[in-house]
Amino acid sequence: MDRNQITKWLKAPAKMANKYSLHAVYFCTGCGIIEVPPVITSRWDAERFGVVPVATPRQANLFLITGYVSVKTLRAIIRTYEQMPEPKYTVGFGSCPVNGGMYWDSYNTIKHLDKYIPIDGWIAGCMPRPEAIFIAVTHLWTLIDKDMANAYIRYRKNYKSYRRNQELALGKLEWPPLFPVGDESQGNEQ
Amino acid sequence: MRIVEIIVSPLLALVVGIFFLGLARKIMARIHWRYGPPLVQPLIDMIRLFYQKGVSHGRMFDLGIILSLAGSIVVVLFLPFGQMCPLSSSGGLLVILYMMLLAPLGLALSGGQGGNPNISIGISRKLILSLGYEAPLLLVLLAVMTRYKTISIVEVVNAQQSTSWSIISFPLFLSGLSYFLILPAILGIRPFDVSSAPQEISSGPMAEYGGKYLALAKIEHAFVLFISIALFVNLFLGGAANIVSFFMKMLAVFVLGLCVNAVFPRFRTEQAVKYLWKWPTLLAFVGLIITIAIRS
Amino acid sequence: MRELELYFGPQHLGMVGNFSITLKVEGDRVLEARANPGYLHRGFEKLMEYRTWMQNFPMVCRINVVEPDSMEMIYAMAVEKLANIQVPERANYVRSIYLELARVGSHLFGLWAYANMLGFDTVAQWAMYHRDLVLDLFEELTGGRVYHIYIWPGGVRRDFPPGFEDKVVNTLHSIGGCVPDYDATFFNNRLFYERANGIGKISREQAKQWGATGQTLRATGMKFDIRKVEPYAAYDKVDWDVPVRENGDAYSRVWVIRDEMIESVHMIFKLLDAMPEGPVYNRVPNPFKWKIPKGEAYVRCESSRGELGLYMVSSGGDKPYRVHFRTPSYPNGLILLEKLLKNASIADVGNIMISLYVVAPEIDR
Amino acid sequence: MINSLRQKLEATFKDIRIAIPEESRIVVTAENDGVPAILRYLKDLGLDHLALISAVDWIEENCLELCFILTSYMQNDDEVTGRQKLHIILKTSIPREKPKFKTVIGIFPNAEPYEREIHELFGIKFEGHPRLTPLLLEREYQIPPFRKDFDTRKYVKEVFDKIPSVEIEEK
Repeated sequence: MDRNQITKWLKAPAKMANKYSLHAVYFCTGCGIIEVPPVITSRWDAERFGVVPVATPRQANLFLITGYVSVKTLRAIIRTYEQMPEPKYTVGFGSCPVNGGMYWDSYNTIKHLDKYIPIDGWIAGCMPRPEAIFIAVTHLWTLIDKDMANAYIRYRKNYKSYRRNQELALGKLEWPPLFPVGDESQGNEQ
Repeated sequence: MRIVEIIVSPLLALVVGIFFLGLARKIMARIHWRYGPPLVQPLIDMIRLFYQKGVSHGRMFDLGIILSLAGSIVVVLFLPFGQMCPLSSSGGLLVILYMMLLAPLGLALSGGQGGNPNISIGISRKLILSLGYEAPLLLVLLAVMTRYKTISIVEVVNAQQSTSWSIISFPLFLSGLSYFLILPAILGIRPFDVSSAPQEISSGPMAEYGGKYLALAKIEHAFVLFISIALFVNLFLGGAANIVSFFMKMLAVFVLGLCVNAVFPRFRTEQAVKYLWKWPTLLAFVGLIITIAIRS
Repeated sequence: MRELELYFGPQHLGMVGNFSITLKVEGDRVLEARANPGYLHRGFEKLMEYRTWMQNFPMVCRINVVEPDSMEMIYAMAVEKLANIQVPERANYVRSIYLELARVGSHLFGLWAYANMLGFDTVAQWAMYHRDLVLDLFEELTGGRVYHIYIWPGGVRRDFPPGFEDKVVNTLHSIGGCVPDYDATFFNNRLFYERANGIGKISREQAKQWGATGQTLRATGMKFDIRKVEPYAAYDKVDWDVPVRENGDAYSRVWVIRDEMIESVHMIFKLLDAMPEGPVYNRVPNPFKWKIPKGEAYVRCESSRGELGLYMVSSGGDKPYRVHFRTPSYPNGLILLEKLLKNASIADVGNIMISLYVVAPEIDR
Repeated sequence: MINSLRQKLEATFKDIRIAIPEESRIVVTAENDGVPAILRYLKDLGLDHLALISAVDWIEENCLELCFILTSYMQNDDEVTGRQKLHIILKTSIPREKPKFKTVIGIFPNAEPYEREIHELFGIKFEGHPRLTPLLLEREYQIPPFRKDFDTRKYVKEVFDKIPSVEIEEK
C-alpha cells in the first residue's frame, strides 16, 4: 500500500473498502459459471483482489450474472438482487445478458437484462476469458472511484419502470415491491 | 491502571483475532497454491460491512448479536494475556466456562428472528456440536483445577511458570491433548464447521446477517478465536511472562490448527459428536481420574 | 420437531449449476425432495430446427458446459449417419484423444465440485488448477478455452499443431505426478470414507430400473460403457478396461471417476502411439446448400457422465426436423436424486447430488 | 438376433409394422393401444433400458408421433453381445387435437420425467401420470412451444422485444 492509497483511505474509507472487498453472490445463472471456479481458485486467485464468493446475498455486494437468463432464472435473480444490501454492484458476464447472444430467438430467455435489473458493467464474449473478469473488476474500481457505479441508485429511482418490466416478463410477482411504487412522490426522495 | 487494562485488553484481543483471521486466509491460500489476499483483508471486509446497509429482522435480532459480542468481551477480561489480566481477582475458570456459553446463545436468539430455515438448522447443529465438546471441555477444566487446586486461571499460569508446562507434565498432557482435539470444534473450523457449512446450509446462523450485523458477527468470531486459543495457552502452555511470548505461543497453536483445517473435510453432525464423545472425552476422563488419584 | 421447507438452490454455494431442489425437512432429515429444473431451459431443440446443419455446431456444444466435446461428437455422429459421410482414420484417433482429454477435464471439474462440497478446499483447488492445464491444451488445439467446436462432420477442424503430442504427454504426466497427493489427501482420507461410504446407495436392479448409466451404473459393478458396447471413433483400436466398483454408493462412484481418469490418460498415451498419418477431414458439401436426405437416426456415445444419446429426424431439408438429446443427467437428476434424497441427512444433499454427477444445463437443454 | 426378434414380434402382435433400416435398428410402428403390451413384451425379452421417449410433430400429416427408444443393459457384468448394440424405436402416432396417451410408468419407472417434458413441450396428456406439473417452463404458452406451428422468432418479437428499455425512458 503506497502513500497515495493511505490518503485515499483516510478521505473516503467507505469507497475504498467497497472497492477492495467485493464479495460476490455465488449464483450459477448460466454457463458462464464455468469460468468462475478457475477465477476463484489457484490459477487466477481472485482473492488477491478481495473478490470472494459468499453463501448468501445478504453478505454480498457484487452480483456477477454469468450467462443467459431464462425466464425462470430471472425471478430468482430479481429476488437475489433485492436481498442484497446497498451499495451493490452488478456485472453482466457474457454476451447473452447483453442482447440475448446466440439465444436471440429463444422463447424462454430474456434478451436484455438491463430492462429488468440495472447493470453497472458488461463483459462481452462467449465465453469471456477469466482475465476478462479481472478487467471488469478493475474497471468497476474506477467506476466506484468516480461514483459512477450507481446502478443501485438507478434501481431505486426508476423502480416503477423496472417493476413494470419485471411483471411484463414474469406475470404477477408474488413478493411486495422493494420500494414504494407510489404516484408522484416517486423519484423525489433522492 | 485496571481501567486502562479493561479498555486495552479487549482491543488487543480484537487486533490479535483479526490478525489471525487474515493470517488464516493467507496460510490457507498458500496451501492451496495461491497467493492469497492481503493480511488486512478481514479489516477491509469489516469496514465495508459497517458502511453497508444491514437488514434487521426485529429487536431480538439486534440484541442477540450484541449479547453474544458482550459475552465474548467479558470472557476476554478474565483471561490473562501475558501478565495483563484485568479481572484476575474475581472469578476464574468457572466464570469463563459459564460466559463462553453466551456467545452461541446470543447467536441462537438472534438467528431465531431471521426466519430462514437454514438458520434454525445451523443453530440446532451448533447446539448439538457444543453438547459434544462441552463434556470433554468440562472434564479438562476439572482436571486442571484439581491438579493445581485452584479455580483461578492466574494461579494456574503462575504454578506452571514455577514448575513446567502442563502439556508436558503427567497426567495433564492427556487433558491437554484432549483440549487440542476439541479446539477445532470450539473454533468452528474444519472438520467441525458443521454449523456454518456454507455448501450445505448457506453459512447457517449467519445466513441473514448483512452489513453491520455481519461485521459484528465477524468481530465476535475474532474474539472466540482469541479466547479459545488463549485459554489453551494459559492452561497448558504455561501462559507467558510477557505479551510477545504469549502471542508467539498462540500463533504456534493457531498454525497447527490451520494445518488440520486444510486437509480435512467436514464431519456430519452426528459423526462429529460421536468423535468428540469418543477420543477427547476418553482422554479427558482418564486424565481427570489419574489427576484425582495422584492428588488423594 | 416442526417441518420446514428448505430450498436447496438455485442460489446456493453447494449447488453446481443452476438447479434447485425443494426439500421438506424435519430437523436434519429430508422427508421429501423435489427436483426443480428449468432454470437453464433455452429450448435448444427448438432453436436447432431454425438453423442449418452447420450452424448448429456452435449450438450443440453449449448444451453441456462442463464437457461440450461429447455433445459435438454426438451431433457429428448423427449428421454423418444421416448424410452417410465417412471419416478418415486419423480423424477418428484425433477425436478419441480429444474426447478423452475432455473426459479428464470434466472429471477434474467433478472432483472440484465434490471436494468443495465436502469442504476439502485444498483438493478442490488443486483439481481446478489441473483442469486448467487441460484447458490450455484445448486452447492451443482449438483456440477456445471452454467451447471448442472442433469436431466437424467428416472429421475434425484441423490437425494437431506441431509438437502438440509432446505437450499432451507432458501435461498428463505432470497431472499424473500428483495422483499420490490426491490419493493421500482425498481418496484414501478416512474422513472422506466416513462421509461418502454408504451414502446414496443403490443396487444394480434399482439403477437399471431408473435408467441410470455411466458412473452410477458402473459403481454397481456392471461394465456398461458405450465405448465398449458400441465403439465409435477409435475406441476399438486400442486396448483398455472399464473400471468398476461394487458397492453402488457415493464412495464407489467417486472412485470410479478417479479410476476412469487414470484409464483415460493411459488410453490417450496408447492412442498417441497408434495414431496413423493422413488427412483429418473429408470435404462436406457447401454448408449453405447442404440438404440431408429424409431419415432418422439414434446415435449414442459415452460422455463423462454416462450414455449420451441423440435422436434426430431429417425431413430432407437444410435444417433438422427434430432433435432430441438423451442426456445422462436427466435420469440422474430427476429420478435418482429424488429417490436417494428421501430420508437422507441435509449434510448429504449436495454430497449425493454431486456424486450422481448432475449437470443442470444437460437436464434443461 | 434381429431376425429372430422380428419373427417373435410379428408372431405375437398383429397390428404392427416392422422395418429394419440398418443393421442394429428395428423400427416398430404400432397402434396407440398396443404400445404398453409391446413395451412389456420387449422388456421381458431383455430390452430393459428405456433410453428416451421423444415426440415429433408431423404437422403436414396432422399427427404427433411418439417414439420410445429401447436398448438393453448387460445381462452379466462384462459380457458384450450383439444385443447391446441393438436399439428398437417404437413409434405410434396420435392426433394433434387433444392428444392423449396412456402413461407407461408402470412398465418403465424412468419414463416419468420424459412424459412430463413431452406433456409440457408438446401438449400430450399422459393419462394416469401422477405428476403432470410444469417441469421446465415458467411462462404460459398458447401453443406448446415445441409444436411446429409455434414460431419462436415471432413470439420473441411479440413478447420480449415489446418490453421497453428503462435506460431510454430515463433520458
